[in-house]
Amino acid sequence: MEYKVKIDSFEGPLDLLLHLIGQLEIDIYDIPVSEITNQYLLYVNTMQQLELDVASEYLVMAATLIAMKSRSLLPDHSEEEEDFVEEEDPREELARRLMEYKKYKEAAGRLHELEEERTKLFSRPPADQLFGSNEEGPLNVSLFDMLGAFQKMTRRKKLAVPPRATVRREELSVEKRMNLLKEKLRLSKEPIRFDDLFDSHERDELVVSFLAILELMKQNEIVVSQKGNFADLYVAAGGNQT
Amino acid sequence: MKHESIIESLLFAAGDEGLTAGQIAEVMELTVQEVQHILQSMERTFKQDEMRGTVVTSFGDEYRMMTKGENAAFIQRLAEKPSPKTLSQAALETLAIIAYNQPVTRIEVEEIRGVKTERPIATLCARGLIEEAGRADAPGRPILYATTNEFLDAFQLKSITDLPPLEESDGAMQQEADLFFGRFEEALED
Amino acid sequence: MKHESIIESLLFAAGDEGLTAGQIAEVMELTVQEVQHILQSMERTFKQDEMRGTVVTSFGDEYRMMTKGENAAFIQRLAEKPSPKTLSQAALETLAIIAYNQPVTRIEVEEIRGVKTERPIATLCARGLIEEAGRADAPGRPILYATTNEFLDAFQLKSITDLPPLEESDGAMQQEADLFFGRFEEALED
Repeated sequence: MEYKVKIDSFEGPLDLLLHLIGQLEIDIYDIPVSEITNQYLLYVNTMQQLELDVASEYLVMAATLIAMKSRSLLPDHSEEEEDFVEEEDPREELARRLMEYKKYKEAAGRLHELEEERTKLFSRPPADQLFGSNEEGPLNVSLFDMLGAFQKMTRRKKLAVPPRATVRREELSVEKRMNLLKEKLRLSKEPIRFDDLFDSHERDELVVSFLAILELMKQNEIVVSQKGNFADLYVAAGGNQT
Repeated sequence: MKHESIIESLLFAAGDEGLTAGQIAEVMELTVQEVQHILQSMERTFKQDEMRGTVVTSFGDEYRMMTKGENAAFIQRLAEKPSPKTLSQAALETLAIIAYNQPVTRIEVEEIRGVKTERPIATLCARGLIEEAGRADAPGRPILYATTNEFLDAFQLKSITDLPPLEESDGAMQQEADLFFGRFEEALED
Repeated sequence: MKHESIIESLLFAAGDEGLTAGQIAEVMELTVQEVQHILQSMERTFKQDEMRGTVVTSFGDEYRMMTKGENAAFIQRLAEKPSPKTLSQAALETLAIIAYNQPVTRIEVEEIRGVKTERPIATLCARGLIEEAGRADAPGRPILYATTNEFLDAFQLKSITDLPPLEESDGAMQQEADLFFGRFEEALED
């Protein structure tokens, strides 16, 4: 049998059943139990073979379907009785559940459309001058208020900040930095902690400073000392005093 | 009229915090009815005015100024971050069930969906779309959930009664069912 | 013309940061001259239009939307009215950012919110919901903020780990499902 599966995730056994019913082009109120059970079990077995975590709800539904199927296959020996003992067709109960679920699945789709529309509207943060000075009295807010406020903020659009007229930092050179470091160490009577030689945390500044220190060490312009493993490094002017 | 100008200034300043007609009325020394009337006319004129890039919208009892939907693409282009993720199917189904049946317990939601719904409920709470609304008068006193103002905002609804009507199964389908029934019997006999 | 509408949307959404004609031109695929021309005409028409409550003004090369000066008194009055909420939107946003990212500096909060956050932080400190929690290891050694026990009390949380997760974490599940149905299809084809 030619059978195309839509690659999709199902929201549970009811969703899977609705999908199968759609595939087989059958009616919810008239489910061919045998066919649907076979198809359903095929899915669930495949899920198990692939060692996917099959939610227990899928197995419960499988059991229900098997029970319905075996009942429908039993020889109908109660033809006379049927007139007065009107038993509910289990398929009706299943159809009712499927219809109920379908109703909300469709409503979810409409909510999604509204949600998409809403993402097209943007607001702006409240003006700073409106920021209340009268936030006094007993605190009467819940966690939900806080989360709601946070969501509101995430929907606001943060636009790219315009390029500010920034003062260009002087081009850094290792040589310049070496001179600055030497001057700094000369003025300091005591050795300076290695970390404190880096007065900027900008990436390129760090690199230049580090290269400058290495170069100074190589030239014996500075002495680096350490009291023990993992202790702070100290840098002092000296070494090459000639 | 000058009133529109003042209200626009107030709404602009309030930003996404929004204002109620009552707050505006107090500041302007007008009646709430007068303010509501002006706001309603502003909702219409802003929308229609092609030159304008903003609209006045309301949800719950709050009014807000927002950008026009048709200009969204341009704003997106300028935006630093992509839009926040929309809700998953599981979360949307759960939200729909809660919205139409509130207040409702988790168990009731699970009965309709046929699957565990702890995670979608946690997600919706975290998104501020639903909140706890007391306890059900049932064994174990389970938590009841209801939608929030944030829900109205996120789906652009003025109130819960603004929700699109739930479509009940229609008669046409029932007929179809009857038609199929006969064929099903035949099929079983094979 | 539609251009005005788009530019108004952009300026509105940009908030107090404003936009340069160059930024607008890029987004709208117009020349800077064309945009400047439209902006200049908007500066005039907004000012003259009695119905409008906002104006377009330029600071250096930045354009901004602002409320009309003549309505300032009403905004002032709105600011002085006691807010119906005990914590403003701004304070709640700030609190959420601190709660989920603590310890965190003011600059980091401002980066997320996109607006100055001095006053909300002062309010939250005054209310005892946040406190200073050391200094960041960054230039200027800025103050770090964290939530307090009072925060846990006020929001009825046992600990910070009790905060609901912000993100829907079902990405992994989705992948698993896709994988499954991919393989399922293969299995069927055999």
